[in-house]
Amino acid sequence: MLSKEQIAQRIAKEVKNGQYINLGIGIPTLVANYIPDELEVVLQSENGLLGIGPFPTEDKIDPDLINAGKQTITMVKGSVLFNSAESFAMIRGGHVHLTILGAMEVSENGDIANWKIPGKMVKGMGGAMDLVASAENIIVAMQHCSRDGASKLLKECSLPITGIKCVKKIVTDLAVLEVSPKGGFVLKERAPGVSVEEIQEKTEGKLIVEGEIPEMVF
Amino acid sequence: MLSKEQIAQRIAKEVKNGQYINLGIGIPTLVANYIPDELEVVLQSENGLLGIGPFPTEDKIDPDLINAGKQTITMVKGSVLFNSAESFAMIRGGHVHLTILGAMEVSENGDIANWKIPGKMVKGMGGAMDLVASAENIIVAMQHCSRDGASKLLKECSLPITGIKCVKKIVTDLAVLEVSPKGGFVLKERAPGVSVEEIQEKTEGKLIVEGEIPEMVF
Amino acid sequence: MINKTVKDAKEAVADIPSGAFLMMGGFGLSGIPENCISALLEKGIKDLTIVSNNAGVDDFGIGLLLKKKMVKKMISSYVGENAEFERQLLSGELEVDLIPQGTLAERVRAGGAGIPAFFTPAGVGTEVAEGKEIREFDGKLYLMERWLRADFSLVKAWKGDTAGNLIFKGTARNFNPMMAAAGKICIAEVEELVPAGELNPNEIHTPGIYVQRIFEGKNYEKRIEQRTVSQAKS
Amino acid sequence: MINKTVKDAKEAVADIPSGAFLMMGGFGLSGIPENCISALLEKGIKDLTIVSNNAGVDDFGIGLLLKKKMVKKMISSYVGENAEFERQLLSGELEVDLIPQGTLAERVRAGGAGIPAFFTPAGVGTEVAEGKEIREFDGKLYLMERWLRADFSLVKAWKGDTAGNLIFKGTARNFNPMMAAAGKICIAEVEELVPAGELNPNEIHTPGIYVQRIFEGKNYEKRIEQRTVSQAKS
Repeated sequence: MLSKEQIAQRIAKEVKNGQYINLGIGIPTLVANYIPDELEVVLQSENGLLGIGPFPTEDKIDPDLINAGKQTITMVKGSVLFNSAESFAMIRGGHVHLTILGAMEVSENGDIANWKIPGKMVKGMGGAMDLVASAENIIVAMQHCSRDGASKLLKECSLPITGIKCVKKIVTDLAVLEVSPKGGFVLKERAPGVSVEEIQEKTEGKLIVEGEIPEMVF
Repeated sequence: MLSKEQIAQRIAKEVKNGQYINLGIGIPTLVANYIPDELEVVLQSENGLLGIGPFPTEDKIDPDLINAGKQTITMVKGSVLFNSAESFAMIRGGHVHLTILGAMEVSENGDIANWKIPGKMVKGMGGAMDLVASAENIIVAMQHCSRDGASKLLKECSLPITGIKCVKKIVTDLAVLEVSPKGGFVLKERAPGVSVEEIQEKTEGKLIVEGEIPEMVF
Repeated sequence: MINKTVKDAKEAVADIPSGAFLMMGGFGLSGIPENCISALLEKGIKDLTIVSNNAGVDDFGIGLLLKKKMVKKMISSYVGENAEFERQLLSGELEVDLIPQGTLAERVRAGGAGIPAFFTPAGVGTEVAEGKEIREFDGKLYLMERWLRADFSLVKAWKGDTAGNLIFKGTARNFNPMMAAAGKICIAEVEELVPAGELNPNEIHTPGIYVQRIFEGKNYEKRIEQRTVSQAKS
Repeated sequence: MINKTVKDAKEAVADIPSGAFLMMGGFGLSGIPENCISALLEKGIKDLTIVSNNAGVDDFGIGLLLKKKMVKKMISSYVGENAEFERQLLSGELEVDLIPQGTLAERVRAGGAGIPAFFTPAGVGTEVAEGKEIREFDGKLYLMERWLRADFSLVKAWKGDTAGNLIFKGTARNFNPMMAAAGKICIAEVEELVPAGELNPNEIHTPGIYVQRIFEGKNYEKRIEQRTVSQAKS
């Protein structure tokens, strides 16, 4: 099973040179730590910044400089600041190439649910609905099962969804999976020591296993 | 009969303190010269400036600073520059209070035509269609009749129109007229030495004359 | 140049009545109109509708207005970390319209720009789409969304001049510029108010035409929600 | 930071084919991509569709492309003072879509912002409305207008950095920022190209995300259409 850091590390391998990337709150934020230095990429913060840098040292903290998770941040060289309408113009207009975000559930046709549990939890969708409706490539980072052991890779989402037919790839603590355009989760890689059978067992939606499934190497 | 300068001078009396104003090309541009100094108003140039100043002296000419008529200009203190989408956001959003523009024809219900003579002249509508569809107050500055003597205040416009039911007031070389919400040109003032009969004769659309019509004083 | 200066927050918000439809700039606690919020708290009006991306935290920002039960309805994209907001929402005390963040930004922008409706892909196939017109353009589905406009918009800038021109700082810009334009009356509070002519016309984020009142605010707390630091490298 | 630098105009426009759909920034002759226009003239491609507010004058700007019969169609708001444009238009040699200036700016903005359609009051009741959906919102009539997007957009800025961030000067900004965002490939020519990090992130008008290629232009003529002066007061 992968740790959160390893999920982030695995997702970082999906990043391509020259990409503009939006990282969601949680595991996705960690991805930044694993992007190889030789790649030139730019991280977007939907509250109005292109070029997120590392967290500031204590003496550099600026309350007027935060990311979408409200964390204090810094800017890299070549950064640019803008307003929220411009920020989502970038997102909606397809200028952000890659969105990495967390999810409560993903369905086998690529639907995603991550903003609401009716009657229990309403955190709001924030920018997630815009991101999943717009980016050309959407990768989900999440645990394969919920805390009570239920699969989060489903035939259909049971929770209110955030977007339809949008997720392209999922990296969980157990596996890397792609959503087939025809429906179904195509198993691409196994976490070290995790069997295809275990992944099958913990995947409620249709799992497509073709040929030998390689184990991830870290 | 009023000169072009006098038409501009008369229109300047319509300007109120605190207004943001868009002046069209031609006579409307001259209005700026007659706005009393004690009024604080801001002139908008739809190519991206609030705060048009006087024409520059020879040594201050800047090719990157022009008005919508492509004339070199200057900026007053407190000016701001912006792009064309923002400029028309201001106009369309009703933030510009007063638009003064020229016309080829105005109809008695307030339609205006000023951008095209089919088969003969196509200069394009520029920003005029946006302006007349948006501003709360639209004043037309024009000659009462065309060069061949035909009335430009008509029952219905014969030329392709720029906007419908939008003109509130017209200042010509002969008269000041308001467009009645019920249709018709309400005669408000006569140019010095011009009779109601002459105005009647040169107005093809319905002219409404109520009570004594005062003569303009300059 | 037109002078928009008022004395302080109290004077600026004096005519905001109970039941008003307000917009407030800010993302989290960054770029919120602290002085105006304090002045509203003192006025103690109620039944406010507030458009704001977030609703502050329990004891700061809009959270203070919620706690005092001054708010009838919130139009936001994220409840986030505000427990009182979530409690009032789940109990039904507070009406809440949750809107995708980009849709919220664009609806406010449309309000200022005189665009009564537009199409966006955000929310297609979700409960956000309920009751909305759906239309296909070039093979993709979109929702029709309406503009948002307010009686008063309360924004916070870094620098401003007496003509109402505003410059924001860092990510405190966020929703402020669009809201400035979408309020019938826009009240801008700034950290530093300068005479018209001192700001570079080419560096202004919000043209003064959108701002009806401006004042220099006091005692900005600028509270940080998530203080995250990295260790200094030696 | 991603480096977008190319050598010169020739390299920047090398892959623009005949029949391409282009956008070009500028208002009158102010803020036009002079170097790219010259490079296109040398390439001698044809059947171009060009979105540009104006079409230059007879012997400068887009006027040069018209004269050389490289343009199949113009999408503009104002023919104005270009006699060759007006002649080709009236004779039917050139297809021309005349669009209200604000609608043009907003359609281009919508293209960059992923908004496939929106409503505007400009043109209601006129021939611009022909064939378009008309709808009433809050008692006023509006037209539905579609986005505009281009294969290539050619823009001109004052300063730019290697990451593609742009700052414009004066009223030479005009349509350039929206067009930068609405081109699949945006080519930016700048008067001064600096390394990423030298521009203040708070003063940038066009974020580099929209720009795919950037180069420092040469020999800007910046021709003035209407030289108007007032006498110096002594």
